[in-house]
Amino acid sequence: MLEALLVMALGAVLLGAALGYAAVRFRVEGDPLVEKIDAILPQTQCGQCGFPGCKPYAQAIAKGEAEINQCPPGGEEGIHKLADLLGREFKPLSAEHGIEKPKSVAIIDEQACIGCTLCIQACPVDAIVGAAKQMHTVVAAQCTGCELCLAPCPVDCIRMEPIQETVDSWKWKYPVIPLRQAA
Amino acid sequence: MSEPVDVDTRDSGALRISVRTAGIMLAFTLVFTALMAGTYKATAPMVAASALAEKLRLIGEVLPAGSYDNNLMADAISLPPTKALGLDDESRLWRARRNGAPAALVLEAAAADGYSGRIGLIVAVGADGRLIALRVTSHKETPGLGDYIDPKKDRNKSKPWITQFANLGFDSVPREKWRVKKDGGHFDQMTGATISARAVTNASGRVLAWTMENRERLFALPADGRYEESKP
Amino acid sequence: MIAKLFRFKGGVKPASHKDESANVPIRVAPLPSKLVIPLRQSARAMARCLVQPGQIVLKGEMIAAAEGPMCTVVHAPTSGTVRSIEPQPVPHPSGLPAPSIVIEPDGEDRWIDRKAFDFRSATSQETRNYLRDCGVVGLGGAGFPSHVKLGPGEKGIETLILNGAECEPWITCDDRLMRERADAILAGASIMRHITGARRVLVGIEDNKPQAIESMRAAVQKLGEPDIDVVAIPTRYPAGGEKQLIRVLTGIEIPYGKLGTHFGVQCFNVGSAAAIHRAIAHGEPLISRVLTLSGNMAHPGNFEVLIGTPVGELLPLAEPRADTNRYLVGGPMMGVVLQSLETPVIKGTNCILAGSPSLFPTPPPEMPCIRCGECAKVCPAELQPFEMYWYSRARIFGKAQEYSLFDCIECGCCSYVCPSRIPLVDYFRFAKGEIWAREKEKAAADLARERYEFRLAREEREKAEKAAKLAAKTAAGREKAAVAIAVAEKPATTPEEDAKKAMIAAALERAKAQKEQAHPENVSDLTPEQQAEIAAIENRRAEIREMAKPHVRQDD
Amino acid sequence: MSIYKDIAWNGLWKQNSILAQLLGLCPLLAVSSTMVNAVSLGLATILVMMLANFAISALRALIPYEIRIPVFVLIIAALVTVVDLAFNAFLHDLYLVLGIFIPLIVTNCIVLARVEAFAAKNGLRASTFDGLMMGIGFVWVIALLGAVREFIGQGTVFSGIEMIFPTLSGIQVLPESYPGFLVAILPPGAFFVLGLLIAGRNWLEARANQRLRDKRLHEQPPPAATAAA
Amino acid sequence: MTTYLFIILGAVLVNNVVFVRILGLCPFMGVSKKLETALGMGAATTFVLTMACGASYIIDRWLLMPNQLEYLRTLSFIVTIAAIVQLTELVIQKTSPLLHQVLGIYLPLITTNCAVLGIPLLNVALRHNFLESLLFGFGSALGFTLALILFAGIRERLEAADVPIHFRGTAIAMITAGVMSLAFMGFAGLDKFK
Amino acid sequence: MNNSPYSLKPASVRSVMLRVLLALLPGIAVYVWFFGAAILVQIALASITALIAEAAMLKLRGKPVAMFLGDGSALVTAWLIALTFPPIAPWWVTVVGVLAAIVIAKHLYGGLGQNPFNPAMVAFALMIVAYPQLMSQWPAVGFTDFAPQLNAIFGPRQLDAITMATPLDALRTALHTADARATVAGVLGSNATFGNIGGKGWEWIAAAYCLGGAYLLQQRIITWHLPAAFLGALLLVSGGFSLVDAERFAAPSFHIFTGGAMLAAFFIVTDPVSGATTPKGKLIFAAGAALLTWIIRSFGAYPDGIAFAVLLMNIAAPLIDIHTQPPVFGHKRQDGDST
Ligand SMILES: Cc1cc2nc3c(=O)[nH]c(=O)nc-3n(C[C@H](O)[C@H](O)[C@H](O)COP(=O)(O)O)c2cc1C
Ligand SMILES: Cc1cc2nc3c(=O)[nH]c(=O)nc-3n(C[C@H](O)[C@H](O)[C@H](O)COP(=O)(O)O)c2cc1C
Ligand SMILES: Cc1cc2nc3c(=O)[nH]c(=O)nc-3n(C[C@H](O)[C@H](O)[C@H](O)COP(=O)(O)O)c2cc1C
Ligand SMILES: Cc1cc2nc3c(=O)[nH]c(=O)nc-3n(C[C@H](O)[C@H](O)[C@H](O)CO)c2cc1C
Ligand code: SF4
Ligand code: SF4
Ligand code: SF4
Ligand code: SF4
Ligand code: FES
Repeated sequence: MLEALLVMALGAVLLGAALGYAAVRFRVEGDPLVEKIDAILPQTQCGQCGFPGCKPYAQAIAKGEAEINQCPPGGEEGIHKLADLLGREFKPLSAEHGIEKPKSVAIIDEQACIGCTLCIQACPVDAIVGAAKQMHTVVAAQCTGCELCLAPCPVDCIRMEPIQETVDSWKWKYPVIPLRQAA
Repeated sequence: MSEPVDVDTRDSGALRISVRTAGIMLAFTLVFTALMAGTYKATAPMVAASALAEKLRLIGEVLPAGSYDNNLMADAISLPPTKALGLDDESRLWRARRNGAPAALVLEAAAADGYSGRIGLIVAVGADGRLIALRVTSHKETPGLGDYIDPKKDRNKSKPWITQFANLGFDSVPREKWRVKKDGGHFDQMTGATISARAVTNASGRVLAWTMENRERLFALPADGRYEESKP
Repeated sequence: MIAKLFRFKGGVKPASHKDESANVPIRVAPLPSKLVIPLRQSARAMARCLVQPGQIVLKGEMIAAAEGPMCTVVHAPTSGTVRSIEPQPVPHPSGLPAPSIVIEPDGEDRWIDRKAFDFRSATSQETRNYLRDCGVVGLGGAGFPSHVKLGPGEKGIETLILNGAECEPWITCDDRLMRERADAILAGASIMRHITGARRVLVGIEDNKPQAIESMRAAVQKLGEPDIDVVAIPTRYPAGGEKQLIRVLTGIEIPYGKLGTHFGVQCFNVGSAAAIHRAIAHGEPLISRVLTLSGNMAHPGNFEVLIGTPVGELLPLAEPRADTNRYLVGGPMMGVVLQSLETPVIKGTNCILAGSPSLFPTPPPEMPCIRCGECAKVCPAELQPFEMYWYSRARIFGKAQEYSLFDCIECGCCSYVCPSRIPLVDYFRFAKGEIWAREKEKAAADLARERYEFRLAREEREKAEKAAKLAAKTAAGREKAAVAIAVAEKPATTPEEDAKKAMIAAALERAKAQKEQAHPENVSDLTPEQQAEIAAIENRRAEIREMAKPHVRQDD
Repeated sequence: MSIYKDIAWNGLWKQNSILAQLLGLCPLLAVSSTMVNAVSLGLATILVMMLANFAISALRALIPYEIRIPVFVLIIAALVTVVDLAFNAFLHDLYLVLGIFIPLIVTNCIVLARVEAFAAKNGLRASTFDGLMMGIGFVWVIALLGAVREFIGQGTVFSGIEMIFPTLSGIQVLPESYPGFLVAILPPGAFFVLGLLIAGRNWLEARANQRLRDKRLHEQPPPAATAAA
Repeated sequence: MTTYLFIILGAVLVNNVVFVRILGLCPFMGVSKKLETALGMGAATTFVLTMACGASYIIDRWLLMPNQLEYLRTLSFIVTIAAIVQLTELVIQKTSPLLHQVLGIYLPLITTNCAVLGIPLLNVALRHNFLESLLFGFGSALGFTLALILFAGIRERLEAADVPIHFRGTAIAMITAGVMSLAFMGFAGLDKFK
Repeated sequence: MNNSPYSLKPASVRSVMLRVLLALLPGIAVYVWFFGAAILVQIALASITALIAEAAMLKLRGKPVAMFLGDGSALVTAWLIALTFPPIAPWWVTVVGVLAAIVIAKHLYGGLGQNPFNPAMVAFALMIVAYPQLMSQWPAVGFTDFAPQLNAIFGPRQLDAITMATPLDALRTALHTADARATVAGVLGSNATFGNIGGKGWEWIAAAYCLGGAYLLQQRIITWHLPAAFLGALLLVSGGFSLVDAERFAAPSFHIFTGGAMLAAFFIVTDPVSGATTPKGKLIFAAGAALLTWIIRSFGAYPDGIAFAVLLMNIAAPLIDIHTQPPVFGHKRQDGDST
């Protein structure tokens, strides 16, 4: 019994000391994971995920506090990428947080706009230009389609329009209608 | 330049933390090792007893308990590695006596030529030169094919294959007939798995022959003695 | 000099079907009732329209100007009236309309003044600019601006290759052109040689066109320039592919992402050479081309057609048969289905094929790939199409790219031989499109992130500024405070980080400056009253922002 | 109460160590050739998991982060050795069958995984309960696996039960002439049957999910986008 | 010399840890989705397992056997292994954050890779000497790595296969592992020649 | 409507598979000559089972049954299973084997073209592990009586009279178990029924398979790489060892002309779906299969190692492919400067 204690005590002291030392010596700061997750998120900044923006959501995922299927603009594709990155299982988009919609941009009805600037303040990416009491316009190329400007508009003059396909943005479609999957 | 200072604080911190973690680790280790060692001490007799019981159970399978009256465990000798028995290691041999007279020998043996390697056996040979019984203690024969040599796996529960050796000696089955039928001998085998049967049969024949030859010397050795091959 | 021929791996030999249209001389197509000229004539860029509806234009008059280095000028193919400028169907697989100028010919075909261009006394840059102004783009199919291709590139051009291979079945326009206008082609080649300073010129022609080879050889003799060789190459699709032809004639393999000029070679279609000759020698911009009408037609042949002629008006010339169910623009291996008979001929249109169910049957449904490797055997790019297909089909594009998806030239050989009838090329086009779209999305996301972070920084700064303003109520004090706060916020950092931060800060400043510049555009012509009002609103806005902030924060 | 319901549901199904987390596979596959072996090992595992969760939850405040893993492992190992010795002393036949797998409970990933993921963060009662439920989750899967393999492999159930209850004996379900299907008892069979079990779970989950979705769709029209405050 | 070769070959192929000894399955299933991660995990395990075999031999021969403390084997081995793993983890975390992130939760779980304890215990049972122990550990780890990367190669391809929906992911991976272990049964009987 | 290309070469999966079946016919004919007509019963049994299983799985998975059933791939699998199993195996052994091949090895992976393992070889390995005895009982060569064979397949088995260990099995049993004095010559030479090359009968069957293989080569359904590498590697390794110790290692001619070697060389390692696909990969794949076959034949517990060897190489095939990708056009030599 005594030998047992002695032998184990010897081991314990050695290992404990080594580990304690290593833990300090090799400490790393920062978390590159958040950046990687953020790079996958679509940066729509819409808050549908339940966080105030893409970055906070990324932080929450990295900490394991959020599921990977809460970002509707990212869609299935985004979830696949997150699952790949994090080694988690893919799961379908959580319906609680919304559904995947075609990409849209905001359009301001220029007749109705009263120039209140509320939409400017709501837009997370400064995609609306104009000045007070002036008609406002959305810079379509910068609009992420987050819909955050819709609610604040007092005269409801902003609507979302799906982005039209042109010869430039056209893509070849998936070649065949896939055969029906087994249930 | 803050670099060197930084390293310094780190190192002294590391030392402190090392000591602390080592201390905690030590504490935990002592407590749990004590717990374990205590259990070990407490169960040791029972563990030893069950190991003994296991041995006795095996022996009991080949040698009926009522057929002897001495303490088998006390009346054992050790065997050196013996080719005839297929043994590469030291082993034990137990001697059963009845009213002081030799009754039987119980020994371990092996057949090296099983289908998938070594087949371990335990054999009891009566003082009259008959094989009382034998059992397979370990084997790697193909499950479902060659493993019928182990009565636990034998599908024929009423008369397992291995029981056909019981109470046979060279007087009833001559040495040259101590083979499987396929080789022109006396013993049955399972078609499709002759090799396993052949290995066991041949090994038992060798064991029997060896014991017949050495039986007097084996019984004569003092308890805890050591048998040495008598080479001319 | 007898050129040593090289081999390219892979390739297929579909039935050639050249005889149907090759034996009739080129005829000039009649003037159509309208001309539709897409503003995008050179594959890479859209020209800027210069005319207005109702305007009268002459034949060869510039109607759209070049924008940017990749663009070429667009000309009116005949004299007439501009009817409209509106989206019209164009020969594009999407079938989507694109902005075009519609001209109603007046039937007089009045030319503008035409003047030959003295390229011998001009610098090569000037000649190339002239070609751009003549709207010369490649007639081989891709429609790449020739003036760009004639530039010196990295290493200059040592070998000039004329592509007369015409490897696609059915098409014979280059064949006829070489038989009938070999002199013009060679004159063009000689001009190109002058521009680029190429040492030698090789003309590659598939050996199933003996008359064309004959005629070109004769013309070479006549021209009498040294180091021009007409080389007969084995007939195998896609020997006319630029990379394959260069490989066969010179042994050089041009990888994906590299241009011919990296290796000192450049390849032009024979038609392009003829067009260059026409532009230089006669001062005629590129407003017509020769194209083949063939397939399920009673009288197939080649026609000189004005750019912009609606296909529907051409077809009667060759009399499609009754069971024609669709038309293809281009050959059967690489062409696209014509979506509407209104679609005009553009500079890259080399063939209109009439298809019938028996000629080009709809393939049976696709079976799974059995990895038989046929496709890999015939792939001229030496790819493993089935691996690319395997991952493209499952939308695992990264893996598809690992198998060199982008090296695929979409020649269609793999689809041609696949026993499982898999439309492999379609999968590759799909995968490429998705990858590009994803890159675009990624760029958009990065932009959005940058703008969002900029906005956060600005809000932060504005808050700081406001605080500073409260403290020191002068404009100068405000500036300083902002800087001080910005500095105080940063902990000590390495010089490297500082540099980076400085760069970012500079970028943000620039962005801000741009934004501020943009602002006045919206508000430039305002009255002082209005401006005062704006200032007031700005203040109010700042206050609202302050008020709104806690709400936002509480949300999370 | 609902936290206990959660724990139970997680252990038994949702986070089931094997079907969902794929942990603890080695003993699972190696010892499940008969149902009796499987259940015995499972019971030993439950015991260890409860003890370990209990001990670590109790001591969690004392364990520094840097050496948590060695300490956890130390505690688990000590407990396992205790169980091992106990088996050896009191259930010797079974001990012979389960062989090296009792010491290997130490490295059964679930034990450490649960200790880290749950016991190190939760209270005594919840942790012990979690150990129990995770253990039961392990047991029912391993028992099912054992039963299927034994049945396919040799047409019996409960064979070997005499090792634990000498008065009972296994049941030959299929006729004696059933030739057996040896592969089922060998390692490949273990993988195959477990693969089928997991597919079965996927099927059940997918069905439940579909139902939930249908219900959601009926209940509330498309969820409105969360607007700014 | 040849005995050493046979030890390694035997451990890699004939008695492959994963397919024949059925050890180390959790990381085998968990870290085999991608070839890269599989390789990383294999390398880490190889390092740890070889070290563990060496360390456990020393502990066993110098500390436990002389003092008749065999019953402490499991305890002392596993604690040592845990410490080795944690040291490795800390070092990797510092030197190669990418690898660390990729190996994620599985690095600490090397401790609970049964093989890491099972192989040292087998070393004791097989009465290997120091060199043999090291080689056996190394060979077993190679066998593990081999199994892992072969499996990952197949899984990467399977990712794109039209597998029936309920079998996607782990279910078909299990079945694949089953066929693989069936294939490795072909080596049965070869260990006679060790 | 489809996209380009619009004209396609006439070819189909069905015609490929039918030609493979055609190529098997000579081998089957010779087989019947030496071992009796039982094999025809087995082929029929396997084919029917395969088609039923295939149809059922297609239906379950919601695929168009008629289109896929006609592709003939299930028949190729079925025939190969029948040809590799003993002709007098009980009917249920064949049926279970085919079911395992079609259901587990093929359709669980997504059906035609997606299976990473050779279905026929999965069936063989599974059944020989499960029923080693039934799977190694072959009728004696020349014993072609139909009635007892049929009885063996469908009825109560009375086999001793008609079975005989195959040359491989006999060799393995003698060399690697009891008898330390056994030699190759002793085993193969002592038994009058074993021919001089691969065992009487076996060598002719092998030759007929070789003929079928030549047809496949001529039809460009298989490339030379696989058979050449397989036979070449088998020749080399067995030749080398039998030179060193002819008493314990059989001659290369024996290895090539016995068991399933020739069938494997032309019909099994050539399975395009589960094998390596690059030219270099094919060489490695087939040579590896040959090497493993020889190792398992010479040292392993199972009499013929082809199924295991092929499965083992199937496992390695994805990695082999990844590491033997041929260079892409333009990325060969000159490409030092970028990407
Ligand atoms: C990163 C990634 C993204 C994917 N995205 C999609 C997707 O957006 N839509 C989809 O149907 N399948 C997607 N897949 C593929 C699916 O997992 C699955 O393989 C595919 O849907 C099967 O297609 P099938 O139903 O035509 O057989 C994706 C796979 C990966 C790895
Ligand atoms: C995979 C396999 C495993 C075998 N296992 C055994 C076995 O464990 N024991 C045995 O005696 N024969 C076994 N055999 C059978 C032997 O190879 C040999 O055929 C048989 O022992 C000869 O017996 P017979 O003469 O009664 O047919 C096995 C055969 C195979 C193919
Ligand atoms: C598969 C394939 C086949 C082609 N065949 C021809 C051809 O037969 N003749 C031709 O002039 N261009 C052909 N091209 C286009 C050439 O690659 C190249 O774009 C053209 O010769 C460049 O000349 P241009 O700029 O004058 O058009 C083909 C391209 C591809 C991808
Ligand atoms: C040349 C050739 C060889 C084949 N060999 C096999 C084989 O060995 N085993 C098999 O199950 N199928 C074989 N097939 C059929 C087919 O590829 C197989 O059913 C697929 O593996 C099923 O996806 C072969 C097909 C061809 C064309
Ligand atoms: S839902 Fe997606 S896009 Fe919207 S804020 Fe969250 S992460 Fe960003
Ligand atoms: S304009 Fe509206 S929809 Fe577009 S980004 Fe700004 S707030 Fe979002
Ligand atoms: S030709 Fe078709 S079936 Fe053959 S490998 Fe290529 S894609 Fe697959
Ligand atoms: S289309 Fe692409 S992949 Fe197919 S043969 Fe042509 S180059 Fe190769
Ligand atoms: S139980 Fe063995 S590795 Fe997890």
